[in-house]
Amino acid sequence: MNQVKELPGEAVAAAKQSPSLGNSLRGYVERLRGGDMGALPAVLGLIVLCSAFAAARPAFVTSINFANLFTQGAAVTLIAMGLVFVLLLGEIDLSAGFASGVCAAVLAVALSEMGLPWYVAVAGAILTGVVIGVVLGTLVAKVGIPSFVVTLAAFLAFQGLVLVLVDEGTNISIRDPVIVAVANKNLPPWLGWAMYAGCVAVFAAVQLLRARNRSRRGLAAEPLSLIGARVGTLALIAGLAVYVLNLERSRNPALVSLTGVPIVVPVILALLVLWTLVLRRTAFGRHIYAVGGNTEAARRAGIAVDRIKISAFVICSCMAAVGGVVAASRASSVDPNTGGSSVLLYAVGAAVIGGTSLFGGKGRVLDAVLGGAVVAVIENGMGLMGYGASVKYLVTGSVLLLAAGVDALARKRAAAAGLR
Amino acid sequence: MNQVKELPGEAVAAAKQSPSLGNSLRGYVERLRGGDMGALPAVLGLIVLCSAFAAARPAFVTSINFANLFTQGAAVTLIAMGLVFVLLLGEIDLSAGFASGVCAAVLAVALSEMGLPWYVAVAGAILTGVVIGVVLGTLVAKVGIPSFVVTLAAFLAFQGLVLVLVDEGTNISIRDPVIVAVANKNLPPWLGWAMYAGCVAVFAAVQLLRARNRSRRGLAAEPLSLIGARVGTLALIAGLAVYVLNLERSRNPALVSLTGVPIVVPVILALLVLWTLVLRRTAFGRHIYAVGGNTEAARRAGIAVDRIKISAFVICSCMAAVGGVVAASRASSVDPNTGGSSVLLYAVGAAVIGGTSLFGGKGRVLDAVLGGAVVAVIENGMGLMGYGASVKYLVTGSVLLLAAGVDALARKRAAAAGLR
Amino acid sequence: MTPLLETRGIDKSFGPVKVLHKVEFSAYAGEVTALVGDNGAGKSTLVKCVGGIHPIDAGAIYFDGRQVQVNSPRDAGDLGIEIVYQDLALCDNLDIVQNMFLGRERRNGLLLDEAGMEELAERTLSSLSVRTVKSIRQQVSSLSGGQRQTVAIAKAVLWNSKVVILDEPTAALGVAQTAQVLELVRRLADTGLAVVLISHNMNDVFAVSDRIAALYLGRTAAQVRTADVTHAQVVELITSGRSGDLGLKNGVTP
Amino acid sequence: MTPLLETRGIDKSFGPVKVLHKVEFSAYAGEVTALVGDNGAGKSTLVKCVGGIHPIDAGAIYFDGRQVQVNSPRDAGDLGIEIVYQDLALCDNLDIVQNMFLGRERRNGLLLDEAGMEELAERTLSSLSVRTVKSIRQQVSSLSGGQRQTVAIAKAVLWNSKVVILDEPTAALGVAQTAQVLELVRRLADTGLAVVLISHNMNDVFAVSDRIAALYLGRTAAQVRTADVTHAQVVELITSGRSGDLGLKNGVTP
Amino acid sequence: GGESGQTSTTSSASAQQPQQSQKPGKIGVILPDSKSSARWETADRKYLEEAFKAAGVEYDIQNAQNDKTAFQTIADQMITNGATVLMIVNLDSGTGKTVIDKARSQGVATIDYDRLTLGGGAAYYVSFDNTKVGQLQGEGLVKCLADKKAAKPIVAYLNGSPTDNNATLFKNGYDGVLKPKFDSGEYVKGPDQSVPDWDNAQAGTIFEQMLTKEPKIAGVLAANDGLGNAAITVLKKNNLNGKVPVTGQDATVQGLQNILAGDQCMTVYKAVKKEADAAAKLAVALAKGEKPQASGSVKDPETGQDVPSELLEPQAVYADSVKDVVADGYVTKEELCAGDFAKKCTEAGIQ
Ligand SMILES: Nc1ncnc2c1ncn2[C@@H]1O[C@H](COP(=O)(O)OP(=O)(O)OP(=O)(O)O)[C@@H](O)[C@H]1O
Ligand SMILES: Nc1ncnc2c1ncn2[C@@H]1O[C@H](COP(=O)(O)OP(=O)(O)OP(=O)(O)O)[C@@H](O)[C@H]1O
Ligand SMILES: [Mg+2]
Ligand SMILES: [Mg+2]
Repeated sequence: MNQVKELPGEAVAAAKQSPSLGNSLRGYVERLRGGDMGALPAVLGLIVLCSAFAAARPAFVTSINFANLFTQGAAVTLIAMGLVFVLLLGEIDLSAGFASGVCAAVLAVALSEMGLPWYVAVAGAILTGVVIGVVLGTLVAKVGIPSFVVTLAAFLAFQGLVLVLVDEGTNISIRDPVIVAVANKNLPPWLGWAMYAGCVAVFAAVQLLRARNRSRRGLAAEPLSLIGARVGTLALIAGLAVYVLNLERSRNPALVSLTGVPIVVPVILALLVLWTLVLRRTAFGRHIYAVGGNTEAARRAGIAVDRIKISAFVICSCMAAVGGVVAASRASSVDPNTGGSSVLLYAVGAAVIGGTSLFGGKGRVLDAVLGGAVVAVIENGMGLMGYGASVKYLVTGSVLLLAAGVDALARKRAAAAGLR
Repeated sequence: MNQVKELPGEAVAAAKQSPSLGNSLRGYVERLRGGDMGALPAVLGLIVLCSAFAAARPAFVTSINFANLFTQGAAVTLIAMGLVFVLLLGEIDLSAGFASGVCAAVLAVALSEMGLPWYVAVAGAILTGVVIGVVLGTLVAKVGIPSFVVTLAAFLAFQGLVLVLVDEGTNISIRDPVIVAVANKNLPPWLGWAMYAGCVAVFAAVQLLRARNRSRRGLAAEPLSLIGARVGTLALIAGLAVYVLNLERSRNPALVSLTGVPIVVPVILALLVLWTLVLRRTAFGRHIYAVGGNTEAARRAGIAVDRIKISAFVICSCMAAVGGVVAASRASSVDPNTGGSSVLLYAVGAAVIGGTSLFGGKGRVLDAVLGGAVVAVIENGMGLMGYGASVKYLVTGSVLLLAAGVDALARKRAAAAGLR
Repeated sequence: MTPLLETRGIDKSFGPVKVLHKVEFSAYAGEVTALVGDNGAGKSTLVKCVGGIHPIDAGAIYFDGRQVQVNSPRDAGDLGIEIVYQDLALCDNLDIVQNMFLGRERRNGLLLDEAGMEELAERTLSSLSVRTVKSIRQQVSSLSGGQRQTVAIAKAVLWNSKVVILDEPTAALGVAQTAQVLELVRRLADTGLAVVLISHNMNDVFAVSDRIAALYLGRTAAQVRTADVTHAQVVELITSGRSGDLGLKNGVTP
Repeated sequence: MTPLLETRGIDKSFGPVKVLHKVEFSAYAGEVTALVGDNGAGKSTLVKCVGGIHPIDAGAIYFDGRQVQVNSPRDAGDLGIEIVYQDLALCDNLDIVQNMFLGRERRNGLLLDEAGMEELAERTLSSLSVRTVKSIRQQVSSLSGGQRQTVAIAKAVLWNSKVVILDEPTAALGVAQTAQVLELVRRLADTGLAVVLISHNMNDVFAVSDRIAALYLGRTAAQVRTADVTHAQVVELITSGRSGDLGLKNGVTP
Repeated sequence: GGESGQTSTTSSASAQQPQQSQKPGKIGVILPDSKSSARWETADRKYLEEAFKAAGVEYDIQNAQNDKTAFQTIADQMITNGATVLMIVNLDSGTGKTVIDKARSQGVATIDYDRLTLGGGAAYYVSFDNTKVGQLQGEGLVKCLADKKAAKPIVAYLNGSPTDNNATLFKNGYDGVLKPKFDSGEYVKGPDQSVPDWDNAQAGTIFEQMLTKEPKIAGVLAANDGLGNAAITVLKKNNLNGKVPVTGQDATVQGLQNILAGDQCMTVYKAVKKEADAAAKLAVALAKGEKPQASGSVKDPETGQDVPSELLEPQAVYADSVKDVVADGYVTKEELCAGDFAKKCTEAGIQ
């Protein structure tokens, strides 16, 4: 009766020892069941969507459609990536769509009316984005007008600005081969493979170095087997994608050969990696999360909240500029509708569907890409269904709800398991 | 040195005694300086706007323009009033604009195609609003999809629904005299005065009764002089408005006489009073604020959070239906654009300009009316300026920013004084 | 004597982390039961399980001898369980009176009886010797730490409940206010309620409690009568899970 | 001896409510100064004024004999003033390590030195005897009340500061953790820092402080050496603003 | 009812009096939007302003930006501002009628510009025939397909905005030409979709998906030049540009350039200046209190009444007639023949 046994301190102990692969996998499943779903719900929604469309229209799973998906979703995804920064702060940018229109118009005017070389024109467009971001950010952070109102005003003003730039409604063609190539041309197949190899190698190296560094300091590090599994999965999926995109997808191979990874894909990937690094691995990114999570705590920690806010708006507008350039490239023209109609709602929707919170403090750039994929798949699939205007709207709405519903139910199940 | 004096306990004491008029006024000024600005910033913004337009265009201050203002801003204001409920919860309803379109289309179909009497048609439109609200609310509260995504999907689906209802793009004329009168006709001048007298009397009676009740229970009550001042101010302003609206404003009085308070004015007033009562004086309203301020605290207090959320969406969609009826009346027709274009953004903007927070917990129905007035004044004033398309967008954006900036700076000054 | 409130074998995990292991706990009518334990022992989690905020993974809750399902704070309220949570849970955008009556507003027909609520709130608060609150129509966001805590306590004792659970109610209170709250706790128990008091202050615990339950790393270390143990023994139970004959043996309560 | 931190005649109002009246307060290097007062006396408000969170209406703040302007928390940090606020102010969406280094992240070139920060955080936390934290990569939203408080304290003592102000740091802490924090407070003062400790617990105050400053209804009631007063005198100062010769006379400190 | 009421403002001033003897009234013009087509802001506004300035009358031209509420607000404001003649391009007949009724009740004369307000009873109607525009597009596509000698070609429709009544009229026009050919099996009907808001970016995606689903599309009926250009961009990507004929409308610089490049088969040119001049003439006369005479009339299908009208003919433009548009001054040689297009312009005989 008096024999006291040592109490199990498993949890504490487990955190200390370097976990094995089995352990880690078990941990992952537990985390999933525990509610830390990461990207899984969005991916689930995406899979359900794709299966539905594939079942309805076999053309959906052709390699040409796969390639189309990327170019169709690129602009919205890029804008959504920038919006993540603003949303992380709990702010909103309603003007991102028309900001992309303004930047695209600047690009078009520089290219087609002033005859400047493409790199100057692109620089001009991005610079316009910076200026827009500084103005919006200052009004929100320094003057203290709610971002909804500032960007609603900008939403109106930028429509006027686009109209001024494109001369009250004319449609400016873009014929610069470099710009047009961005959204309409592909990488040569060998370059696709080379990039693939480079990316996988760098990813593996970074993972290994980090684990080495941590275990050298005696901190819990991931086991080699887990890193191997992760790198392997990435290599497999990416390899498959590159392979499919490198297949001949021309309707008429004799006439024209259409192969290779669309140029927008490495553009999106590079920006995804860049912004993910910024958010996850720099002090600036940390501060963005802090301001979004608890502005007062961030201020008390000595963070220059105003500067963080302005920077986020600058990043958002810059990404809008990039999105505008891609949109202009894809349409090979700029008109007063560029960046208008549904672009903004789709972009914010993409970020939110991916899991970014409108209240700030929660979200990742990857979310925007996943959400952008959902939006692109819906638009792409609906295009294949060939419905009339009214039915198309109705079905698009329902499909969006379906994808979001799968996601919400997955999260809800997890939340019921304990975490919220 | 040993003579200890009683310490001043003024503040506590002051709250106990019934304050005099002078006291109350001083308290109000202190409160203002202390940051509790109430409606003042929005009113300030409004005054600045009106002065600017009046200076630029004398026609702005004619009685016909004053009457126009009400009918022009009515629909957006009504939708904004409903949105306040959803915004108070920290949710958003992007579909409110098109929901009003759907309800208007139901009205039009019932009236013009099915030939039903106007009250049945209006009931049908409102019922449609209820159904929409229940569906949206359930998806948000029970399934747990973020409201942004649910209502974005609804935004798309409702566009389709309107198209179906109006038969793919035709537009349905409304010729029912009662419905058309709502936004296009005026009360007879005597009725305007009668309503005026009634309102002032009821207001005074309520104020007096409350003060009597409170002082009977020994609680701090407002002094008669303050109540008198308040009732007097209301009577003066409202009297002036009724007087101006009862002036002849026809351009051609021989041809047609145009006098009286527009019918939408009592409609808006009645709904303003109703919803203010609901928010301020019922348990339901209290719970709306609680859920918006701290959902977890509300849940722990035993409030049925889901039911509150669904109800808020129902109210929002019902008000959208009312707004849709007014819009249909004003246009005497319904087409696929009803409730589209800028209606939603203006409505949310109206609520936010008035001081409603997008994060929930803060806002009043009166805010929506004040914000709606700002939006209406801007639109009305810009219409008098006669700018070209692009300049108009630019100036509208800037003017909106100006109005919001006055408001923000007023609040900021107050916040610097201590309260936040 | 059946306990008024009893938990049997409650397990609770947050994702991969198991926080409560087969927790046994009872509170009796007319008595003050102190629940003690180290930081992170699981006291607040246990209370939240009883309050219907966290669903439990295993085990059962008994109320007055009957097994009950507590799936939401509403259920707990309907049973007559009133809780002051450690994280207070007040609505910052509402004023003191509004917070105190939240979820149980007094009405006059359809409308709220504001005057009645204000009167009652004022009376309750002054009995807790809060002298520095300027106005009970102040938003709770502008209150000091101790004032907030007093409002939360006042809110919980306003109702006719059968069980009152207070999670570290005096943590932020001043000397006089603490004395007042401890007196209130004793008074509530004496009127026949079951009162559960969570506290890190051993003096307070020994001053008012009839029984002491100790948690150690999510396990019930002991449930004893206050009269049967000493100060030092309880501290030992808290910090190491056992003390002589008392406490955990082989991970189970003897 | 010049005080390291001194406030002279600070006034502060929130709108119509005046919370601080000409408050005088000094803290000396190498000493622990206890700041006591009833709930709502204005202790936290005073600290927030010193920390640059609230602008002051009148009066001045002196640091090391020079008058300084503290307009933002950044300014306070630059002076070497580190504060643990009563309302903790942690970012719930960040984990423990991220919170501890917030605003002063360690870098490796452009990128964050995560491993370095994790190591240091672990060491600091374990010195505060927090044994139940499962992982220091846990989000602070999932921490217990005491664990949160420990994180906030650990965050403040991690830096090379000259003044450390702790607003009721042990309110939510267990017995062992409280002892650890009091020991830490003493240690900090002994290394030459000026430490300000706000607490309602007289035992703690008398255990570690060298001086005691008492606030009463927003006024400085007294500033005395701990050795010169008794327990009872301090309680009297807190509850009524005076005690014999000590305390407020005609509303001013003698 | 078309003429009733309008002239009641004429008062005693007789139509024959010299223009300067009495201060003429003010003319308000409401344009529909600036996004579906560039013409409203770049052409109509310019030509109307020129005409009004030449006549020395006060005027106020505004754009409703495809927003019905704004449309009504602007009308209110113009009347408030003292307009005596209101010239509107309605967004739909319902709002148009409300505006016209309100104007008439205040003694303001109205002109339907470009679009007839059904049941509205405006005093005059000046327009191109929108169904005719669609008809020209249909005929153009038939001609181009014949030139390509396509057998049983699949024809895709890229219609205008589903919420724009004009898009419906255009569609009626080209359906009238093409439907018999589908029915007879000469052509095959391909995908048929509307483009929300005439948005070119969405048009690109929509057409890309049409092509994915139906790779053998051999002709595209795009409702205007912008939509045409969106289709051409996608065709280019598949190296099908020039092989699949695409139609257009509005004779924009972009469309004309696409025609010169051989990527677009035709566009429809509407001599906006003629339309604007005709309308301005009527408006100026009304403002001066005269009662002008219209050359023809159109029957309002809803009321069955004749509305006095000036109707102008749209004109189909092919590669060989691009020069006519330049000669008309609708686009300048500088804009059209910039850069690479200089050579093509010379080939097309553009001076
Ligand atoms: N939502 C959650 N997710 C994960 N872990 C949690 C969560 N809530 C609590 N925990 C963990 O459960 C353990 C017990 O927490 P609890 O709040 O019950 O402690 P406590 O006994 O109340 O401590 P204290 O005296 O500090 O208030 C802690 O280790 C805490 O980190
Ligand atoms: N933002 C504010 N607006 C209005 N009043 C405030 C505000 N902040 C604090 N007060 C008031 O100022 C007084 C002092 O508050 P403070 O938080 O400084 O008290 P404290 O001494 O820290 O009390 P405690 O021991 O309870 O923490 C209180 O009466 C409080 O209600
Ligand atoms: Mg606890
Ligand atoms: Mg305090």
